[in-house]
Amino acid sequence: MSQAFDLLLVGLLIACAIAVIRTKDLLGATIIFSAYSLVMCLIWLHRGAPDVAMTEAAVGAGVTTVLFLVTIGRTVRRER
Amino acid sequence: MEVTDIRPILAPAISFACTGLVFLMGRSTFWRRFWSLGAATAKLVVVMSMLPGTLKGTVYVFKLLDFTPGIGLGFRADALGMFFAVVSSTLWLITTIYAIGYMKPEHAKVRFFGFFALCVSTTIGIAFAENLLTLFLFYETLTICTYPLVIHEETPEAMKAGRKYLTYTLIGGAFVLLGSIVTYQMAGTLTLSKPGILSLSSGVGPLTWLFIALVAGFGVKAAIMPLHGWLPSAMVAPTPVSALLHAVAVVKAGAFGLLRVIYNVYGVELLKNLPVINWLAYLAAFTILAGSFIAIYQDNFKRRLAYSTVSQLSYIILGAALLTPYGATAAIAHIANQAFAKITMFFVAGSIQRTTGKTQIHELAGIGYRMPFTMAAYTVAALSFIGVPLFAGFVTKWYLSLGALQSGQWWFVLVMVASSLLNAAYWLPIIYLAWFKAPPGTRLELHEASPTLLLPTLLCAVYVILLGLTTQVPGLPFSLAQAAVKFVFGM
Amino acid sequence: MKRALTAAFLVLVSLPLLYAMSQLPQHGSATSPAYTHIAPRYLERGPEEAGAENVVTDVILNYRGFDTNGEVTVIFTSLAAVFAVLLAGREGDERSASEPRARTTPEVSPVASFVVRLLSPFVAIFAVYVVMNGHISPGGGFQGGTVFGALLILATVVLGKATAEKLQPARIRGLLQAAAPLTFIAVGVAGLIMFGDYLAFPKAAALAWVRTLWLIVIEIGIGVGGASIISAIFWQMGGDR
Amino acid sequence: MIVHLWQNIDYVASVVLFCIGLYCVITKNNLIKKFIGLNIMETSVFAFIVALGVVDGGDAPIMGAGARAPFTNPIPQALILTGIVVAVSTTALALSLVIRIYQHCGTIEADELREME
Amino acid sequence: MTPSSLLVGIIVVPLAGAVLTPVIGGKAGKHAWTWATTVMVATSVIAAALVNQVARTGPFSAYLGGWERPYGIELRFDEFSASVAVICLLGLLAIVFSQKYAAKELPPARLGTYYTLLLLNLTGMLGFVVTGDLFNLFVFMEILSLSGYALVAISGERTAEMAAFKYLVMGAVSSLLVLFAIGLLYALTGSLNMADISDRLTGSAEVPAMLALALLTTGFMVKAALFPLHVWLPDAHAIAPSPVSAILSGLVVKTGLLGMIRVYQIYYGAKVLDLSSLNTVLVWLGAISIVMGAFFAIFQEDIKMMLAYSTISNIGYIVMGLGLASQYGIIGATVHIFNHALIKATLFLGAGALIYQTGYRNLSDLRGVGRSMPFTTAAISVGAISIVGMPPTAGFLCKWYIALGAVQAGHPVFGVALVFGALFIFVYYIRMVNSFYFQAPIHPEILEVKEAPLTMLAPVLILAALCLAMGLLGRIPLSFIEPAVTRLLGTLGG
Repeated sequence: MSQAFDLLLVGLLIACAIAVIRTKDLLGATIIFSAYSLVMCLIWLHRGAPDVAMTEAAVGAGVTTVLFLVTIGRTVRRER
Repeated sequence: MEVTDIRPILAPAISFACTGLVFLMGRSTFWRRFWSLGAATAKLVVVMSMLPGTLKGTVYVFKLLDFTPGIGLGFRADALGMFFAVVSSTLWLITTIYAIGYMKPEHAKVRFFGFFALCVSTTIGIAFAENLLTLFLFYETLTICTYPLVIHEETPEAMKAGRKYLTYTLIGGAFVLLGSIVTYQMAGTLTLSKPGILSLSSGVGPLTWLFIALVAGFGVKAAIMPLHGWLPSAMVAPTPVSALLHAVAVVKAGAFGLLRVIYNVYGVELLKNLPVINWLAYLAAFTILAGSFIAIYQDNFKRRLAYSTVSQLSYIILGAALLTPYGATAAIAHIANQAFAKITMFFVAGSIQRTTGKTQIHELAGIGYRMPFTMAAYTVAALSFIGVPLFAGFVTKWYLSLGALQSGQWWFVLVMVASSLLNAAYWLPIIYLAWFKAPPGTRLELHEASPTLLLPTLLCAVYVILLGLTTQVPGLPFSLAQAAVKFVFGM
Repeated sequence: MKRALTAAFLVLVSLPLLYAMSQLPQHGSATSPAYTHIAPRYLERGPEEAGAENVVTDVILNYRGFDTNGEVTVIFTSLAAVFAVLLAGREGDERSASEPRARTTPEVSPVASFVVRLLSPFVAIFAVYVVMNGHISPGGGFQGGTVFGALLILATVVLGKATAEKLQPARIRGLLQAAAPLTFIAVGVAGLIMFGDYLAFPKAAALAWVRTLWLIVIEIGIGVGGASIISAIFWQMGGDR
Repeated sequence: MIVHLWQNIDYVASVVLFCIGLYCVITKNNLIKKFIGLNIMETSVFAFIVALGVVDGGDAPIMGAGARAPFTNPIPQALILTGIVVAVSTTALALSLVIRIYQHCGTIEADELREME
Repeated sequence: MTPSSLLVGIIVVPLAGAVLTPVIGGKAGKHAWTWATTVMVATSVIAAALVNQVARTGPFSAYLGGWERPYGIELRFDEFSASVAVICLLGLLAIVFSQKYAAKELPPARLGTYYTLLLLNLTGMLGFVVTGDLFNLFVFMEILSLSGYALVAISGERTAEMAAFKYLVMGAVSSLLVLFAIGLLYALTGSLNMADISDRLTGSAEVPAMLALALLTTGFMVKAALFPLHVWLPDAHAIAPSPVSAILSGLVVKTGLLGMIRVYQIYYGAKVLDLSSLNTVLVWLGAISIVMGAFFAIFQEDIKMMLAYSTISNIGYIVMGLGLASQYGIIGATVHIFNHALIKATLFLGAGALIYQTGYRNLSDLRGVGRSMPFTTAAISVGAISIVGMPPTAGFLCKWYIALGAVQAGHPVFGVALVFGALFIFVYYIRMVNSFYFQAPIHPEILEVKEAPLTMLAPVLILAALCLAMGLLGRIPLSFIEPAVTRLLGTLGG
């Protein structure tokens, strides 16, 4: 059961990663990347690393995403 | 007998200090001249003061500091080194006087005299180098500090000559460096010693290749064909520089380096078993003849001198490559003989150029009437080169022939004879032109060079005669050469 | 073409990587060197000798405190770096001035504004909780600081920069931003003077409360520094417009 | 080997993510996208290191009432806490540069920037 | 002061200085220069004491937090760490040099940040060379890299920012490779202390150890800009402000090499792998670097661009020396790490002084500047002679040792490559010297330019004097480093 859950999460993670690089819309890519971070956060929580998970949620999914959003706001939204 | 003494380092240090003083105070003509002449005199005194001891067999040593664990910056005045030092410090003084006269109308005099002194400093450093690394150090420094002298004119032609000069000599330096590295790896030391650094090594292959590398390295400056290409083009430099380059510092540094390689790195005994030394002798013989041939076809006075230098330097190499005492005597003595004769020639060429503006040989018709003293000096030098007895050049040829016979390679005597003929073929026409071919229709007035140019010229000519007349007077280079030979061959 | 080549290259690279991974100790094994060498001591003796029940906190603030000292320096560096890149450059001045400022302050709905105002105290309390309880539960200075920084960012977006900046008086802003490294240095030097080693905590069993206190002091320092730096980076990058 | 890797699914995932990230960094033209790729690489390495500390059935290494062994290894977690902060610091600087480059050049596509040079 | 507290001080003092710079520096960094100088003077004193200590007693450690090896973080000061002396010296001189330079060339608002970042960068390097813990090494590497990227971009020029971004992307990837390798080594040994890893790596699985080695090498070689991983370097080093170029070229790229030495210490000691194939690769890449760097430098008009390419060449020397794995080779390489720092700093600071005074940076524009700025150009010439490896300057002994190392290792052909590579380098330095002294100026006003102000001239002259002194007194660093190299190779087991 646990193995299956692991697999599901890992599969989701890789799917997110591929989706991020395939999305031409930078805003969308950033949001998916944020989701990717949250999945990663779940995996770590599941692996008994709540400290790392919390940091990843706050920093990876939070601050990093905000910084990307700010940058996209000040530059361009679409990738050519 | 080795004695620790400060004088071997004092001699190069004096010229080095002179460089600094010239750069600092050289804007004033007086101080520039004062320091140049003062340092030259002081150095001559220091070097000469060691002479009696050296003749008695004393070796003055001074260890300055260790560069690396095991290899130091050391100075050692043995007979061979002293010989080179005496010649170059004598000629520095004479050339300085000449240069003061010659350079009057030139630009950038501070730079000129500064680097001039630096060159001489490094030359003495080469003469007194205690080990191969110190030798290399000064050898490379010499390359660098002659560069500003070669390109003194700053014309495109001069810059091109400077590039060529650097290309040749730096590649040569690289070979010397490689050779030093391999030598150190093979012998564990670089201290120049009597039986030779490598005398205990064996293995013909590496020794041969190493020898080729070292000969190529020093041979560039000694202008062995085919490594001579830089020398004729470096003629664009002002005449005192050409004189310094071709008579004293640069080319002789190469030749001296080769002597060190043959006598102190390999040692005579070891080389006798290496066939490659014979090839060096053949190459030298070829250079003697080929250099002379080319010289015949040069119309520019200084270029003819340059090719003559190429040819003459190989006398030294040939003498050393014979590996016999007589050959060695000839080789060492020729350092002085060629130096004094060639510098006389350059002084003459420079004086003519400064006084009349003429640089080509065909323009020299009747010059003997206008500048009789100068041309008299020229005649003395030319006769010396041709090898007429009573002149310095004869001594070399005589001993070289003896050396050739001593080693059983009699055909080198034929080379000597052929060389004399060739020398005659390119020196005598000038004498003829100068004295016997006054151009018709022009009145020739006496118009001699200024005293600062004439005096050194005549002084050198006197030396040429002196060197040819007397071979046994203590204190003159020849006796020193014999002392060096005794030392090298353990006689 | 470039993509195909890159992909092929990466597949090639990944094979040895995977092979090497297969040679590593089994994932999750309790007998791997990683689990049997240093970690046991931390797990067994951490809470008592290092001062926190959360062993991760023990490691980051005590056993390997110097790493964290470096870590807070990294984020301070990042702040300085962002300043170095974005502070008014010479010819950049007119450029940024001429940028349309119209879109800078979008209309914020009153609902959002109200929600933020309402939530702020709770978020702040949560942040403080995370900081203060880092030694017994997951979380700690940096996580709490980030949460607080997020609050500031939120406040900036919804209520404007002026409101948010009130929390960081200009006079001491420099000190606030440097709070984390400075706290570390202070504690470290105190340890050096009192116990002979930089970042040394008291070792005696009776002084357990001092150990815990020092941990909390460091956590607060990291929290304050983290929050100030994150909000400052956000402002500097122009998130306030 | 395949079976072994199957059991070490975390390691495999890290390698795959690492390659995806690197692919993004190399091939993507947009500077922001490049940097998202770099972030994916970073998290993949973090995932790998965190996976090193995992113990089967392990619990979070927080002692106190009710905690029971085995605990996961705290060291990799501590390292990754630092790593995450480093990553966000790098990202902040990179994005600042992107903003400035856009202000100067009006584009953030690598090939167009190269043409401007 | 005990040795261990000095060891802590060498990191903490500049760190405290750096974080306090924005506070003490005042508005627009008015006092930042004074403060940064003071901090670096203090740090230099500590560095001198440390080097003195290691010379007297050999390597020593500080255990942070009082946790003994391997439980805490260990700072380890061995002979290789003596590079702190060079770091402090160069840092101090670069900061002194910056006073006038930064005020003129940088946007005024960034002045305080500039000194903060410089100090942080130096802190990162000091930490990097004294730490004995692999992860701590990574942390300090990040401090110095981040501040390095920002310093490249600080002038605010468009090109500078683009160069910084390129540098950042490559640097970040290389950091990740290093972190990955740290993870692998941790998985194999369960430790992060370098000495402990070395002990425990013996007998562990070879393939992951090899992968870790490959990742570490690649990571550090990106930082060191070894060909073909050098692409970020020329732009970044040429466009950065000159004091920063001096630090980047003189010191920051060297951290990659010092990192490589640490890797060697781990792997030679562990005897888990035969490193000869790695060494062969490094020697070849080193040789290619020498030639490629020199080749590209020849075509540069911009003086700083030329200097940047010459750094690649010199990195090639050092990597070659390390890869030769012979006593002389490693000694030569290590000492060249120090000496090249001095030489390249002389050149970059000198070039900075020229640019500051004349406003030109192309060699042809700078023609004739030797007449108006004799001291600066003389110092640059000394640096040029030194970097070519002419005796009796600092560059020569290293060349001599590395070439000797090549012969000793049984690969004389690399010695030949090295010696002739140096000639190649000469070609472009002679161009520089020619344009200073021997060519008629294109811009006549260049003859009216004044000599650089004292705060710029003094550092340049001090460095040039050191280039000469290190050539004559080369014995001192060489014999200083020798025991460390003997130990390193001794662990190799013959």
